[in-house]
Amino acid sequence: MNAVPATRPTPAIGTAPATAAGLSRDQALDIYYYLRLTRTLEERLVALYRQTKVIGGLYRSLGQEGESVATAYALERGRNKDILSPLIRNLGSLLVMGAKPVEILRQYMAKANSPTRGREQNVHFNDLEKGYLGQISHLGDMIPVMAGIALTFKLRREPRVGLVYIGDGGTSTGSFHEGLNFAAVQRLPMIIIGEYNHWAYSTPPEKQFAVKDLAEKAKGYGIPAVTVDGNDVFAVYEATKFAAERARRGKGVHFIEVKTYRRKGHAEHDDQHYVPAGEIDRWAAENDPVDRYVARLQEQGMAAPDDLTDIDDRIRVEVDQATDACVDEPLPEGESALPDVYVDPPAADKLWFRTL
Amino acid sequence: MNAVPATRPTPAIGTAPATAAGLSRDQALDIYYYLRLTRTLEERLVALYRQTKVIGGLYRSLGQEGESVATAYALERGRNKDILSPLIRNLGSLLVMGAKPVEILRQYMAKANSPTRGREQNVHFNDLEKGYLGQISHLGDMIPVMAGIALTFKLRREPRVGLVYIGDGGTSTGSFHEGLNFAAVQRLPMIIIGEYNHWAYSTPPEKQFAVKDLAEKAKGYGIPAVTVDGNDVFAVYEATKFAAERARRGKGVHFIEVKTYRRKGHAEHDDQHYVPAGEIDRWAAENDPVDRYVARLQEQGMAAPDDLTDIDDRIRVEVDQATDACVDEPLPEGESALPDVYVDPPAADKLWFRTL
Amino acid sequence: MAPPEITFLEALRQGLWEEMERDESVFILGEDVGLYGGAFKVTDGFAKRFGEARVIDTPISEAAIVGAAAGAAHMGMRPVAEMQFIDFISCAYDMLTNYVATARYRAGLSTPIVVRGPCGGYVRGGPFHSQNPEAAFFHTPGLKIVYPSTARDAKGLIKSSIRDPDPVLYLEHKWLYRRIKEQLPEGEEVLTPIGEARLAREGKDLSIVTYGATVWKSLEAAQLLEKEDQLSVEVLDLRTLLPLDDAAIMRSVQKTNKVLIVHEDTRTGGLAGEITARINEQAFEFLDGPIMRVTAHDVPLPYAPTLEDFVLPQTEDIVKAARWLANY
Amino acid sequence: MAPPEITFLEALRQGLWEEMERDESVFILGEDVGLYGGAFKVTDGFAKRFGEARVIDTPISEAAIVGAAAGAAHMGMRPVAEMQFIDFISCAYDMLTNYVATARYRAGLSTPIVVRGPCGGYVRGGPFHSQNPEAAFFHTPGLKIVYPSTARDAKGLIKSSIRDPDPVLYLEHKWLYRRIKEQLPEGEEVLTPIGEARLAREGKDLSIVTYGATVWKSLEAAQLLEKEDQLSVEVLDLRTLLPLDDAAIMRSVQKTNKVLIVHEDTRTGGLAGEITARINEQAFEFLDGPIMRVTAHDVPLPYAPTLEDFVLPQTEDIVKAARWLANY
Ligand SMILES: Cc1ncc(C[n+]2csc(CCOP(=O)(O)OP(=O)(O)O)c2C)c(N)n1
Ligand SMILES: Cc1ncc(C[n+]2csc(CCOP(=O)(O)OP(=O)(O)O)c2C)c(N)n1
Ligand SMILES: [Mg+2]
Ligand SMILES: [Mg+2]
Repeated sequence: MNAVPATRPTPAIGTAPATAAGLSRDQALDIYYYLRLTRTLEERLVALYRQTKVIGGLYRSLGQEGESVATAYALERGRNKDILSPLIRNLGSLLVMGAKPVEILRQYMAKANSPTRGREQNVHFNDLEKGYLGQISHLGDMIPVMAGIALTFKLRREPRVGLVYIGDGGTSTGSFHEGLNFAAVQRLPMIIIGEYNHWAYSTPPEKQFAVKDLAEKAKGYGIPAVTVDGNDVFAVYEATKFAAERARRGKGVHFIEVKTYRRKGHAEHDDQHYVPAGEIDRWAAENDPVDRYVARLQEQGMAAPDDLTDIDDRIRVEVDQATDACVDEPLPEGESALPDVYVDPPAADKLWFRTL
Repeated sequence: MNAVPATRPTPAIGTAPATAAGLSRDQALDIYYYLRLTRTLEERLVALYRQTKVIGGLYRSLGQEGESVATAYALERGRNKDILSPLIRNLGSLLVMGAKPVEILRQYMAKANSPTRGREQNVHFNDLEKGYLGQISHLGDMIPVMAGIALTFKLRREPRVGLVYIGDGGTSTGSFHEGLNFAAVQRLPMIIIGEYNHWAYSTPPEKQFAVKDLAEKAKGYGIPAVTVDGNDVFAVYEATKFAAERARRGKGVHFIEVKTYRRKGHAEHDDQHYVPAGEIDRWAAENDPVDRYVARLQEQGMAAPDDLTDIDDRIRVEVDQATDACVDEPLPEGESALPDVYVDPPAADKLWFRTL
Repeated sequence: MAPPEITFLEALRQGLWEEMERDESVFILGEDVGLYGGAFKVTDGFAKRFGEARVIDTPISEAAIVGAAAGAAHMGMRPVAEMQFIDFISCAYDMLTNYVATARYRAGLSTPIVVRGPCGGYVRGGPFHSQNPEAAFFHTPGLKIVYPSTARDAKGLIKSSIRDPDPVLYLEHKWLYRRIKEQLPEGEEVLTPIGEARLAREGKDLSIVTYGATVWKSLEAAQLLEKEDQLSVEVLDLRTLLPLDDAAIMRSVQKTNKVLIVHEDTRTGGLAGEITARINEQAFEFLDGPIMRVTAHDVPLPYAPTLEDFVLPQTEDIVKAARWLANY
Repeated sequence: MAPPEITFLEALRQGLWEEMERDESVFILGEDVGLYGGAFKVTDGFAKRFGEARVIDTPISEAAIVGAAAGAAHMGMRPVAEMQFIDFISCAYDMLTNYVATARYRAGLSTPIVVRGPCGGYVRGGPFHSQNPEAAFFHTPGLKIVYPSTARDAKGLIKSSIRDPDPVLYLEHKWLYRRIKEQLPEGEEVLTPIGEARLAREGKDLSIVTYGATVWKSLEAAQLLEKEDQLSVEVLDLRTLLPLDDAAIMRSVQKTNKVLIVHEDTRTGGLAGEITARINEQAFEFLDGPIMRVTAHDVPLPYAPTLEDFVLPQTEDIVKAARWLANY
């Protein structure tokens, strides 16, 4: 039998490895900055949502910030380095790759100045030079697309890596299967982050698949997989770093399952009545990725409380400024809906009844 | 780790288990009949193809008759018993389930009297009472459809089983993934036969997936799997029997990989120039499922040479008679293309220019 | 006492419920349809009443949902498959057009499934939560497509769809879900025949042929035109898109001699083309002016309210277009 | 010496080959396109010349093929994805309509991919090896669709499609592959502009608007009508289906005042509807008769020759329809 070896042991949830993953103090604080920024920015979005300034739905990553930030932080960033494709709950990944809070706010409020000029929502936007490619709503589709990006790295012999997220629910899609299998056969420099956050909307894992761990799915593709404690920032960082280096050396696709928990509903409107009583509180009290990270930093003497409150303060100012900068900006002009369907013709026809 | 146990050992190709799988002498001869009928009928089709009597392509199962016949034979047959869905190379399965040679001939020649009245080709036809559901060309689609049939068995608490075939190539489709995962989660009474016949058109397994055995794919779905020597009729029969009984007892989906070899091209026009020299001859000489079956029957004293030649003769007559019965039958009337798109309206409009 | 007004959504829910009560072979499958009751709560309470075996939460696998429904339908079941948003039906496009729709024709298989889901815009859903998929499936012999615009038809058509011996795509506009209310008769079974259009408003100067949310926008326009322009505008609600009710369309054209086709879907390749062709073929001599279209612009539907409003047809657009055509 | 005649298929092959030579970023992916050279041998010899890295045999995964092409295109590559038969593009319907076609509009992404494959009937392929998928994708802003009918355009359009900055669906009719032959100029680059129809035959009594295999059947009909009825029939080969060349269509209508639209695809929801609507909107006053359609019947395409011949439009049908319209 050709079993796929798990290249790293599976830590039990809540037990962090003993090292600080080779991160410098600056880096460790940098990570803290992104964790806190993600959470603060989302809290701001909630406030704006309640003021009906957010258009459409609001999707939270509360409790999952750790895996988003850590996976992105393990990549090479900068102009034309690694590329990732975030899902709605990977706001943290996007921020790490260099997306600006004001861009996120504009996207959620559909401002004319938003990266997509009001055409698409929330994290559905790109900057391929900085290294992120927004998703479309159809789950699974980004796996083949990222395979195409990683294929380009391989064809051009560039030492770059593509990273793509998929939810526990998203792994049920045909696109996930086709894209991952193609990437595995081609031994592409690609990392899949399987986010086991216990829910797909209201659907629990046992109604989504018949294996216990997402990592088991990797066995059908002949690629190595590892299950890590997704709320342990260091563990996720290390696993991703390992997978990225492996991919960069031409060793192919790596699957990383992060066990975490979606503490908010699917979107803000979801009252989570289907969640067993106490489960959310337990995760919040015992297994919050930011709390755990802070505890680790302090344990290891990598940050004094002051360092962290300084960062918190900086972030508050930053988010305030970002909000002030865009909250009163206009929505796009209606007619700006017409251009750029194609390069040529440059704009869709304005229909006859609008010219009467 | 939640590894899926292989419920049966993997025999090396060419080594058959020692038992005769609990088959009676009559059953053993019955199986021989279907093996030989499949091969003879296909040879007749080749002759008709060369006479340009076959419309469109001709797809052979030469070298794979064993697994088709054995898997079907392990099911419960008769009115409203088990149901299977054959692929183009499962002519043998169809015959076992009760499809008549003359029906196959008519299908291939697109006769008015064919089961699909000339609307569809080769094995693309059904008799759900007898227990077979023809495929459509789009690979993978029959997996979810069979899941729906098995779901019905489960909902109605009927002790019936659905069996569906998929090629080594077909496992790469999104539909395969979605259907199998759904069936696994629902613990449906379903068997998947994964046909590892070394080719998907011209594509070898190593370009199709990055695992060695198809059975490894089952691990991602949390279902048991076994790899059997697909050219050993007894082994395939036993494995299917085991899986069917397990499914009937409510234990869910079972995946059976049959290792075999497609000795002819994808279709008759394919010259197989991509096949390594000698490979086909080697399989023909050393590992023909019919030859091996005959040897086993004789070894075990289950058949005298006369028994077999009697059957061969009977089949020759049968196939001759079937051919004579239909070869000169008319094609369907053009206008018979219109009815039965829906129940209501009963026929598509005849277009205006045809009434001028 | 008069029966209470119920919403479009509640009417749909009732129809589904009644069919589940009536016929044991009816069952529901889809994402989050069970305990959660569906993203829009169409199946709220169903799992409790009918059990999880008949209200099946599936993995996120639209092709499997439609394919499994087909398999069950072959065996005599009457599955109702929910797409969480109809936009995701694109993932089952192959299964629905190639497998399901052709099954009777190519192989004599009975496949009475209903695939239903929330569609349509005007709700700031962006490009992937606002689609109108009818054009993509309109080109599929073997499939039926219904698209109710009233609460009565929401109920009447879901019931007829479930009973229909062939596969039906049932489109429910989410802008209508809670906006449209109606009293439905009590103690009488509401069934809307598939294949029959509904004369939503009689008129004699001009016909508006439409369906879905734009029925309401067309009715609004008609009222306004009556008041401001003394124009008598007829509004035909197609209700069934496939097969089209040619007779009803031609009756209206022969009466008013001018036709405006209104749909929310984009212009190019939208249903208005086919309807235009049919009128042109069957009633050319009755036309006193070109058949004109009011549709969405040919772009993916953008997210910002200003953009969405610009792209989608509005009541005012219908008014202006009708005026132009009346003066032709 | 005159250049030799080459087939439609060979012209396509040459076009692909030249673009692979010209531009390193062009690569091919699909099922059996490598060593085997593709089911119809369009890429025969390519793997040998350009290497397996640029001629990639993929698993049977149409969504992955199109999705991976898109990802590579974002990075500056120019992928050409082959569907073994175009019928299997239905498995990539979501990826192509939702991901690829909207990419520029929604997110400013450049996605210059070509998806190509053998389409069309008249070859006894049955319901799943004969499809014409244009109608399903015609309703997709952001996608272009080309459909050559001559060897020259087979070459000219594949080259233009590869160079186009937007995604192009390139449809090649397998009935034309080896049936159509033409001399192509040597030493001159053959490029057919996307978006321009071709006047395949000039005439003044009646216009036939068509594309693909039925261009040839229409030309045959036109000849016959000239000979037997002294009718002067114009034949317009659309070549690009999306975006449509409205100007060329209207020019022809304004000249002949009568239009027959011919396509191999089924009637309902086929492209003829949209073309009819456009003519009706833009040239209503020029019409001396209804715009009529010659199309396939509204059924899945059956397999038996007698059935296929009945269902698909034939030269004789075009002749009869044109006669009827000329006498209108
Ligand atoms: C193909 C497809 N089907 C259905 C949906 C609707 N939908 C949006 S999010 C969601 C649940 C996703 O769950 P998961 O993948 O676990 O991600 P999570 O929300 O937990 O981050 C569903 C069903 C979709 N977006 N795409
Ligand atoms: C979705 C889909 N894509 C492509 C094809 C074209 N095709 C027909 S058979 C075949 C190879 C199938 O290989 P495999 O599944 O191994 O079955 P085998 O022919 O070996 O029995 C291909 C690519 C198809 N039928 N369906
Ligand atoms: Mg999840
Ligand atoms: Mg194979």
